[in-house]
Amino acid sequence: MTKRILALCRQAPYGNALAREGLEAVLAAAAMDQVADLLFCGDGVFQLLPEQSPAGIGQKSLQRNLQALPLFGVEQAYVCTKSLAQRGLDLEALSQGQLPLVPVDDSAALIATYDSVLSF
Amino acid sequence: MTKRILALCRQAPYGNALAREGLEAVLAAAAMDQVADLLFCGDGVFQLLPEQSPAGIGQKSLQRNLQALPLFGVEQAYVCTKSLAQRGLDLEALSQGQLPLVPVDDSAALIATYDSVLSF
Amino acid sequence: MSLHIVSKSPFSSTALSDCLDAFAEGDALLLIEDGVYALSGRMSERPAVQPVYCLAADAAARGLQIPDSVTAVDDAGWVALCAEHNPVVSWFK
Amino acid sequence: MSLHIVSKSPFSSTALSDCLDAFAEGDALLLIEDGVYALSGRMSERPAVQPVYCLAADAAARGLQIPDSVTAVDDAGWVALCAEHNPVVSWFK
Amino acid sequence: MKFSLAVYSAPHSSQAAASALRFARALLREGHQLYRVFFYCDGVHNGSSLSAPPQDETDLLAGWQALQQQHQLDLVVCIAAAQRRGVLSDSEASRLEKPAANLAAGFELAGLGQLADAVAQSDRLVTFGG
Amino acid sequence: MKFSLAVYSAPHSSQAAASALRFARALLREGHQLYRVFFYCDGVHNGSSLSAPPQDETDLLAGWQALQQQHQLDLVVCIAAAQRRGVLSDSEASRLEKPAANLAAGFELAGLGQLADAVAQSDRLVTFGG
Repeated sequence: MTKRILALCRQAPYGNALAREGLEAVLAAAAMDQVADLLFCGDGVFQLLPEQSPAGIGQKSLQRNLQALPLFGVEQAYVCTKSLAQRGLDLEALSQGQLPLVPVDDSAALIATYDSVLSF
Repeated sequence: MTKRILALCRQAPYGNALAREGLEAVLAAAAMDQVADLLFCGDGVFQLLPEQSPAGIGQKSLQRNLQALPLFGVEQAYVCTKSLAQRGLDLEALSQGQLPLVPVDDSAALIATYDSVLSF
Repeated sequence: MSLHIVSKSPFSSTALSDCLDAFAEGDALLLIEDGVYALSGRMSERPAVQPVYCLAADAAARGLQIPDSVTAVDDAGWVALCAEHNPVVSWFK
Repeated sequence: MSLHIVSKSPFSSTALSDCLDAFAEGDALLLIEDGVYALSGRMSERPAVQPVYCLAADAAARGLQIPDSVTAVDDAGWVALCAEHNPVVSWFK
Repeated sequence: MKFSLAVYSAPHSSQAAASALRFARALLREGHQLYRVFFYCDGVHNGSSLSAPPQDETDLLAGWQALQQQHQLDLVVCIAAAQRRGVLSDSEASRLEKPAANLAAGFELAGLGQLADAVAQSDRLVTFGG
Repeated sequence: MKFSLAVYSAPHSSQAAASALRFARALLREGHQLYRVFFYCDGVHNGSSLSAPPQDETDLLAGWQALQQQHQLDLVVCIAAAQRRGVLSDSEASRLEKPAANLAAGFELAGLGQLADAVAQSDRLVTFGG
């Protein structure tokens, strides 16, 4: 029986390593046929801003990791609408690329449907 | 010419090492005759709660470090009154011991009087 | 029903408020490490959710009293809460 | 006059609000690292203090536009701000 | 019940590393199984053989090693996170042409797949971070 | 003008370590002096010789070492913070009976007094943490 796994992504990219290492864990799990769903909430929604150019701070763009997700069977990602509203962001303003974003109003109900939650 | 140094202590004790390592830095500086003043603000005011008993979590009490300060020439410590109010705390409820606590309403004006500020 | 474990102070982190936004009827909240500062001052009087647990050792470490509205647990009780709930969701930043 | 350097997001840390509580007339604010998220959304329209600077590289890294009310600086400008102000106060948690 | 733990924090920097060890001890005492402890992010420093806390501070490394011996625990340090942070086994040190190795006895380096496997094989995953 | 830096964050965990290196380069480029960089708290990991970031990530250690050589920088790692976290010189490793040393060339271990001295001797102290 395959477990339903949720990766809860709450960190902004670049300031600390958790956003990057979280996505790397999700990619590694998917490569082993343990496909996790992703929920971006809190500052994690900033991972989805378009046109990130971190070369000037000596980092690689996280958007490459995000865009790699569909290649590993992650077909969509959930985004907490309350977190967007708190930050004055619209779902339409985010970078969708190959990864369709699904707005979630009730993250409690979503979380309750999973067997395991990985926090990043 | 001796510099006026302020240690800005903003971290709660025990959850991370910064509260402890900050006090150790202040003690080491004082031992070298570089006496710093201390300003407790934000969650740093929790360092001053009485009756801390961290043996159950495998840590030493930070209050020993605080009480050692006067032996090294640190005669008082400033406490941000706004931070206390945000946390529902009274200055009288804090642990004064050998280290008298001085309430500060205008931390901006206090900070402006120093040559150097060490953040912890 | 989920167990939400919060380990950061509500006065300097949004971990607790983010957690409460994701808290469903039937879930439980456990305060550990600096998360126990939610017991300080005003926040302790009317907990936003029920039930709320806290690690007794973390509250004692920090000199905090545990109000009647919150249930203190030891390490065995912590394990039991994790065994009784699923998923276990950690809020640590 | 102090230079206050804030490196954490105002949406998940109290670093910026704590800093603003300690901000005096004549001081300057520099946003770096995740501190530049203060430029996002509503907070950018009416800065609580003046002057506000931000590191251009950190804003570009995160895909943020710099509003007219905020002055972008490069690394040389960052050094100049530190040289022009004293003390330099870092707000990083 | 079968538990796995994910530990993201270094000892002596965050309390989370000490909390993880206490939780591991408690669940074993309560008769549960500990399938794996996966050390990730800054948690890889828990596997450093070189940490030397003062005598009057808790030695988490000794604590993990004692528990490992007693219960044959699977203490896995993420190899990619450990490389970035300078926690190397003998073979990694020679492969990367580094002057020394510092992975402590009782710990092993392995890939991120071991985290996914732990999630799949365990009834509960509890994360210690921050 | 004479600067000193205090660095509290490990590379590859927080951006602050990379920010400190960029700031150090910029201030030297602008003709200022860098009296000392003091690595404290998790910042001691900047002085680990064993970190091996992937080829396509920034190698902060190489960056600090190059700057040190070019400008004879004083890169001081706090000895107490480093012991707790497992960053040891040869002499510390043998004194503590540890199996290896990992303090990188260009860095030296010294006491917290060097932070106080840096504050006293410099026009500006800039802290990088979080």
